[in-house]
Amino acid sequence: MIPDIQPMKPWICLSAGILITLLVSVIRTESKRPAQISALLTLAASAVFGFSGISAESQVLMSGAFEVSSLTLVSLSAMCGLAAMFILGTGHYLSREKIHISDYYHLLLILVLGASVLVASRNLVVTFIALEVMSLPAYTLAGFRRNDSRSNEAALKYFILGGAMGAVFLLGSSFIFGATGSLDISEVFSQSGAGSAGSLLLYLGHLLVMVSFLFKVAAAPLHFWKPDVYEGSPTPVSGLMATIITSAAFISLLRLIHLVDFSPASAGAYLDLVRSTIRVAAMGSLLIGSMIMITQRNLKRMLAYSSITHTGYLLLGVLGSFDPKMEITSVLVYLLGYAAMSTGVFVLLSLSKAPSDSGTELIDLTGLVKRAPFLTFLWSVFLFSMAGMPFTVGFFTKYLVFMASLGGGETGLVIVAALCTVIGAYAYVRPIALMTMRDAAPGATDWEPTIGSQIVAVTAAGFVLLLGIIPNAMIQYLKGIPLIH
Amino acid sequence: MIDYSLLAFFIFSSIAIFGSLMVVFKKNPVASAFALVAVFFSFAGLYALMSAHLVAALQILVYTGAIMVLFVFVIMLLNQDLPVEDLKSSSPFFKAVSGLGVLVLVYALVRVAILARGMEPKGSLTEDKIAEQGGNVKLIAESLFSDHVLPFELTSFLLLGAIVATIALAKRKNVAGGLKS
Amino acid sequence: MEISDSLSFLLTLPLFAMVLSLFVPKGVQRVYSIFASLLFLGLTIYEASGILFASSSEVAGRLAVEHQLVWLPQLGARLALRLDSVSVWFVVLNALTAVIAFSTKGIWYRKNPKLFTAMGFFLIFGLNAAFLSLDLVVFYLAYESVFIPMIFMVGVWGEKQKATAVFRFFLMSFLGSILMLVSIFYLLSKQFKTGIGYSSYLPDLIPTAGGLQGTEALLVFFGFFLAFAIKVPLVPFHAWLKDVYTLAPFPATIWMSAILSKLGVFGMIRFVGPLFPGVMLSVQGVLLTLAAVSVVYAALLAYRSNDPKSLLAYSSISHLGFVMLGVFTLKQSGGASAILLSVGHALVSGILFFLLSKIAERKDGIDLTNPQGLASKYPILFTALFVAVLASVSLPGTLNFAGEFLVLLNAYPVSALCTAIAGMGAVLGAAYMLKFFQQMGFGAPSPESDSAVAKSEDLGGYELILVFVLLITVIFCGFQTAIFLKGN
Amino acid sequence: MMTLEPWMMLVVSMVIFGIGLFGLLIRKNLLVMLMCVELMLNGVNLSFVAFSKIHHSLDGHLAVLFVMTVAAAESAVGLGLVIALFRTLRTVDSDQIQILRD
Amino acid sequence: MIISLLVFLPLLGFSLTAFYHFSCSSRKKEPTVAVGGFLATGAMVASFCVSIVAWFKLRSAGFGDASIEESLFSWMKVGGLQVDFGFRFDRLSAVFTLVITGVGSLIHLYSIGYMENDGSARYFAYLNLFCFMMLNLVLGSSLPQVFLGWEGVGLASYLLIGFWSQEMGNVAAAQKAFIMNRIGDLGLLFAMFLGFKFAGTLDLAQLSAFAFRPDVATIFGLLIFLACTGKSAQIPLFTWLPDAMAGPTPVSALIHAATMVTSGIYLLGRLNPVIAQSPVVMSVIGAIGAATALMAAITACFQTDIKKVLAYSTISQLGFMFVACGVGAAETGVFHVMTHAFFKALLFLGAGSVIHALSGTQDIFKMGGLRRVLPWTFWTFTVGWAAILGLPPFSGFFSKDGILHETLVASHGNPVLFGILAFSAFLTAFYMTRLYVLVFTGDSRVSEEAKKHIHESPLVMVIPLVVLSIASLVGGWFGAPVRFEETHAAPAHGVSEAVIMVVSVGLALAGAYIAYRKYSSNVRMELSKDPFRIDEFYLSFFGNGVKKASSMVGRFLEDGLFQKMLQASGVAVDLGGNLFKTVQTGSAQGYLLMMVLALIGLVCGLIFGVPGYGNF
Repeated sequence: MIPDIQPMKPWICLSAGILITLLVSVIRTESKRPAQISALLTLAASAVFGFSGISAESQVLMSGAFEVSSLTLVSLSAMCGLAAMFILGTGHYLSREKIHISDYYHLLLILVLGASVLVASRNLVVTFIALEVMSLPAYTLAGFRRNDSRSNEAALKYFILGGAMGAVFLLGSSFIFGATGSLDISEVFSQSGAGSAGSLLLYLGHLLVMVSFLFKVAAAPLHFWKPDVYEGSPTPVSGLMATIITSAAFISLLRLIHLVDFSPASAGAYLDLVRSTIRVAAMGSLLIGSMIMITQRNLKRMLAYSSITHTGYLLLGVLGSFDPKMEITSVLVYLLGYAAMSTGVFVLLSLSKAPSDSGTELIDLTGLVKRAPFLTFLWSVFLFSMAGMPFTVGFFTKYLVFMASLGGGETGLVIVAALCTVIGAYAYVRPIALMTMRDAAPGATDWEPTIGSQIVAVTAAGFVLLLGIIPNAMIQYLKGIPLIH
Repeated sequence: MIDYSLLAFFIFSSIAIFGSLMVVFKKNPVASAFALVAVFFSFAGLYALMSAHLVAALQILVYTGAIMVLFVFVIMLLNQDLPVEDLKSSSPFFKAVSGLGVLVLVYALVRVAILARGMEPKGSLTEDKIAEQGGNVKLIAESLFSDHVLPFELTSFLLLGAIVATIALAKRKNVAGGLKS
Repeated sequence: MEISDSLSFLLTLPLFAMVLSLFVPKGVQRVYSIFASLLFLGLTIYEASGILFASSSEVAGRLAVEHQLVWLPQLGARLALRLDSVSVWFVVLNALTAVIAFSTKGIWYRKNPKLFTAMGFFLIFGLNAAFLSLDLVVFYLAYESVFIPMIFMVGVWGEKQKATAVFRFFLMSFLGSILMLVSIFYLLSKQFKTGIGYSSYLPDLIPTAGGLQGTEALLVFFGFFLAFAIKVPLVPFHAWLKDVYTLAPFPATIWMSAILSKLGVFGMIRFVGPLFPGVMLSVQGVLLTLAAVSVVYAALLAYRSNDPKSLLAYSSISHLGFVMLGVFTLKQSGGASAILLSVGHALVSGILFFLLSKIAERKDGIDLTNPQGLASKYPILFTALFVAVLASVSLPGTLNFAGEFLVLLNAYPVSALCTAIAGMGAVLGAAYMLKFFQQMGFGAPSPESDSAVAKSEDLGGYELILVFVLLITVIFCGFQTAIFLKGN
Repeated sequence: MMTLEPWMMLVVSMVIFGIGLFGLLIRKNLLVMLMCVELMLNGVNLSFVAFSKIHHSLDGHLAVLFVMTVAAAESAVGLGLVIALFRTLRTVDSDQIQILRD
Repeated sequence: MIISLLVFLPLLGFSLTAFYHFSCSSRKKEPTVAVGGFLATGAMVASFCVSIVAWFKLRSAGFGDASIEESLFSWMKVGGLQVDFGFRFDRLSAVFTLVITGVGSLIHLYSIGYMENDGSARYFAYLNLFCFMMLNLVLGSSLPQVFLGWEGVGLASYLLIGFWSQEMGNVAAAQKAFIMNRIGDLGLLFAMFLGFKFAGTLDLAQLSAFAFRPDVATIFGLLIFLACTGKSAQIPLFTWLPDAMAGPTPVSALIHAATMVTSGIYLLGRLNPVIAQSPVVMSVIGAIGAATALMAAITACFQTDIKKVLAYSTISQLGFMFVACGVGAAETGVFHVMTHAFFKALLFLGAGSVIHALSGTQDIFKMGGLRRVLPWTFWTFTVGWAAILGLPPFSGFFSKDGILHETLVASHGNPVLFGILAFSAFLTAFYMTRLYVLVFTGDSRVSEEAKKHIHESPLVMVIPLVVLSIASLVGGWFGAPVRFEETHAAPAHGVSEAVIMVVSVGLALAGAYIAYRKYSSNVRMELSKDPFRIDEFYLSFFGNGVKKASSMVGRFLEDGLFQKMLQASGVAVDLGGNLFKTVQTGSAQGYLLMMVLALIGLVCGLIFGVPGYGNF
């Protein structure tokens, strides 16, 4: 029996592209250029296939393990697009750090493959494997600056904690398997609705699975790895983590949270537990992220805390997904918007010529308006967007998650989030102030805007501003996307 | 009358638990590695007790044959500089909290896990049926290439990624270019 | 009610001017911005003339212009612009303030003038959007977008040690506005639960807000109140103000005191009043007390200030206390009086800061501890300043008197005590404003007090005409209050 | 009369998982820490097989196969990372990797 | 539009003069006194002429309750309030209008001479502005318009007191006047609010016809009286007036003697029907008036500055007028306003002439024997002296005697008041004679420096003196043009007017004699002193009080609380951040432990938190 794999074209294209890229780089070992071009083409082709394949109806393939739907196709295309943007925008960085080798592209492509399959997976085993397909290249890429002990350290920390949490995920899966006799998400969902005797087993399994993904998205108190890993990793890799991995993990998290049918009355108490778990995680992420963020001097570390804060906001949207049921528009919009601004920020950050990669400090931004006015403008756009100022996509993303969360009755949490927005705003506006309002401090590093990076940053900025003024299309588009059917 | 399988279970599980403790508490990583081998073997026994023959075989092949060799290889590679005694460096408080936490966690996990005791089987593949349909290995193999072809293929990419990753990490020098190890 | 899409010109023109300013050569930025803002003022008055000079409230009500554009159907937000007898004053003031602010001279026209001009026009755009919008989400957007140019203006052209001031200003305003946003969202989600769907159009939200009870209503109200109270500011939400007024460049100070503070007044009248009439009534005593305390408290602080800018900054709080007293009478006549006083205060504080900038051009470092004797050197400048000071202490015959008088008259039946407290502020007002004027203007001019760089020209030319026209407006309107009060 | 039942296997598996976790927490040698991760995965594998047994299903066996593969790949990468670290820091002590912190 | 014309003529003069001033100064030319003086004086004279025409027009309408009303435009109209900008010219206003324009014209004329050295067109513009505002005050048809004039004259007074603004002392005096007046103004402001709240109108005619509740009438009356104490320099708000002598002398004559300070009497007269409703208010007015009269008279005896003596004298005389109002004889008070305007303006202008002649000397102990050098001044001053002493047939006699009489016979009359006033009259005679004798008779004590420049004043200054002395002489003969009631109630105490006449003239002569004996020879220098030290008390109590309050508020509330709170919030967030950071140790195993603990918490939450799972 040959399964109908026609709808899986984009993924197959991506897989084929990986192999071709490998081959190409083996053939021409002396240059990284072929791998780069091949990777770009692969990503472009997958994205095109992904976009063209989007249609209203969704189908489940591979014995129910794989979902091809607008959600997964949009995610795949977006991830391919993001990866391509990073490839285009950070080549100079790789060259400067002397890590511009073909392997980077292989690993990047495999990472994207893992992430896109993770999003589409409807089976816990597939989810686990996809998670590892995504994570192993991520660990490696984090340690890619092999001669820098920080990079090694980041990779190892990420690896150890990730490995442990992978085991926790598996443990949860096995509990779920024990409770329902199945690893298929739809099957588990329908079984859980029946209210079987093994509900505690199921719920514990569900909790463990949820916790492992809360780790991946770095929700407090599982966030500790993030600042260290971001700081130590090469800047583009931090960017990839903030965009692709976060997005994939979040979508998967949404799916896994709704793995259990909360509709029966017997599930009410457990729903409360899940909700308060997420509430605590959200509140912790917001408070810890924003409060530590303002004490940071290192830009990359600051952005790591910023991303923890954003996780908090995203969890607000997740909370909103319980009521009305599985309404995940706010999270999707947030992910898209956050990906756009993160891409911009990390690409810009990679332009720093600081002697040590993890050493770009706030002070290096001083007086940038005189040295590179256009760069300052781009920085300001992204930072304002992160702070949630009007006319940037950051405002609407916050708008939607606040609304979603309020719809779920989380008024107190929203107020905390609002306060954290204020605290965070300080952290985001401070770099802008340093760039525009101060003269360059002695010893501030230079920034070298390259053409590729500028194109990428301008694209991202355009995206941020355009969606900040007319978010209609985006909201409309992502509104129709179902989570589970 | 003694149920031999039960006896075997106790033996294997004792070895496994004792071996794991050895892994954790042996100061020398080489000793830990050998304890781990023992654990793996006893696990294979446990699998076999549950008539998971393929898994038992693979356990020995993959873990003992591949993974442990890798570990021992690396230990040997880095051997001359290995700090032999490293248990002291963790503070007693940290150890106590960890131990207590893990105890609580394991207790809770065990209490919940054994809830599965009285559960209705969800599937229909009893041992008889498996034997009827050609045995464990055949069924798994069939499933692997039909229902589970996606994870199977995905695993191939995982391995590919691991290879690339390991090469990229372990290469002697960064050479602008490609695979040159 | 007339539907007109000419209203959107009030938004697009500043944006257009902003874009255009990027292409204007640096040397002529001041001329360009003055010219453009004058043109915009003319157009605004033309656009508003129907309402502005309507003979009675009925006519004005008929003339209220409303314009709707679909914007975010999924979120229920739309561009609902409305020019009526409330917003028209603020829109005109906005254009007028821009003229005053752009007419200043200083470092902002030498260092990075394009950014300054662009930010100025963006500010006009944001303010107009806020004043015109009848949709709460759009209002919020506009309300918050106003921060951006303000931060840049203070940050880039402000004096030394501005960083803390900028952040305090930004964070405190942001704190208020974000809580307002939460309140808006809360209302929206309440509304959604009633099954109507989302609509942040003010008339659609009024029933929802009316349905709130007890503590819930109070908290939602507080979100709105805090935002506007910080913006105005009312004591005790004022702590950000002094530093930022003092350290900001003059145009930014003019903008802040003349029109940004009015954003709070406007919000209170336009949104808080209609949304929470019940809550306002139940906490009226507290509100009135806050307003009255603001008057006296800020007056005492102004009396203590030796820096002219910070003195005027505190005087601004004090006067806005009167405005808020009028708003909190919760009577239509009180509101109308408050608008009247707002206009007066905007004009007068604009003129005062403008003239102060002119003095600062002529003399480095004005300090009120020693008499400077400048009046005899620059008689015209100081005559104008004196008239502005008189208007500021609300001498009868000026617009400010009419406003303050009517506000107190309306507040008296509501709370005699608060009126009396606020009345004390009037006496203190005279004390500190006279100190302000006398120490700069009077006394024997010491020869070494002239800074070498300063030019010794008196006010003249365009600036004189501008100030003269503005002062005449203040006095003329002081007698022709019917323009503001028709039908109330 | 006591017979061998799958829940006993579950107890063993949880204990092994716990020991692995404990080792991961307290051991400072990175290589031993990797071994402890393997222990945890093995514990889970056992529970998969035990649940499989309970449910008369082979899905657990399949899961174990995949987990083994993943474990192999993971340990390969992990060891690679350890070697890379050893090259720069000349140590495999987890206490030595605390440069990145607040 | 005759009334509007007479009001707006000074405004026109103000505008023209101001325009002239600025057009000169922008062309870097000195504006001349002649042109400014001509413009301003012309406007005032024209206004005087118009007011005479208006007077006759009113007379032809019959005095009774007739009035000429003109409404120009609607000023304020909101929430039931309707204030029109308009004028009402009736008997009471007429007296004041004539005095303002008449005496005003003379003083304008006088100023041309007095200010020739350091004057400018600016000065005349201020004078015109003052007259405009004063006319608004007395002619305004509604209380807000009165208030416009009320604060407007305060403004003009401020400008003129501080006219020589190079001296910060003058500026301080001006500021003091303005602010003390502002305190009084608050009274008027709140009276308006009260009036509007209860009567629903602020029109003067309607308001004074309104029957208030007794308690409201009392508060209303007290508030109005508070305003009057400010403007008319009564206890407690009188201390600004002596300081106001820092301004040029013609200003003192016009504003601080003849017109502005009497506006309190105008207001009480205008609102008499309301005030009279409350006996409390009436007795307060009487008591304060009498106390002020006595206190100021005593203080005047210790002054050495010629203008200060006259200033305290003014305060004292204003006290007389208030007593008249307080006992219920406002018309007599108004009569005294008129006569006082004549003779006090005359006295001030005479003093100004003396100061002018002596190049600015104001100490009466540095004068003496000026009779021969300044004959015109001497003779006119003599008339003023006689008038203020109340010697028949000078004008002061009629009005002062009237007041003394009323204290006994009027409805709220009281013998105590009579006694105080009589003693004050005695003191008045004493200090005026002291002044007179020290300045004009005896030996000259003028400094050698001043002697060189000593000269009689020019014609423009002498003419007003002469005109005013004629007015002071004959002003009383016609009685008050305003006689609210031709007859009053029969004398309650049976004291005839003749007896009082004899008593008052006798006291005056006695006072004059004692002063003459004391000061005609062997003059010993005296130092000026203030026996009551109220000014110092105010300064230390209120002036420093406000300063202290301001600095306390600033230090403790603003800097200590609000700014600190702002800082503290930042510090708190920072502290929180640093607290959270302590967990971020960099140790992977530490992180793992935290995560495991969180996991345990969650599992416990599941097992114990979810009902039904606690005992699995």
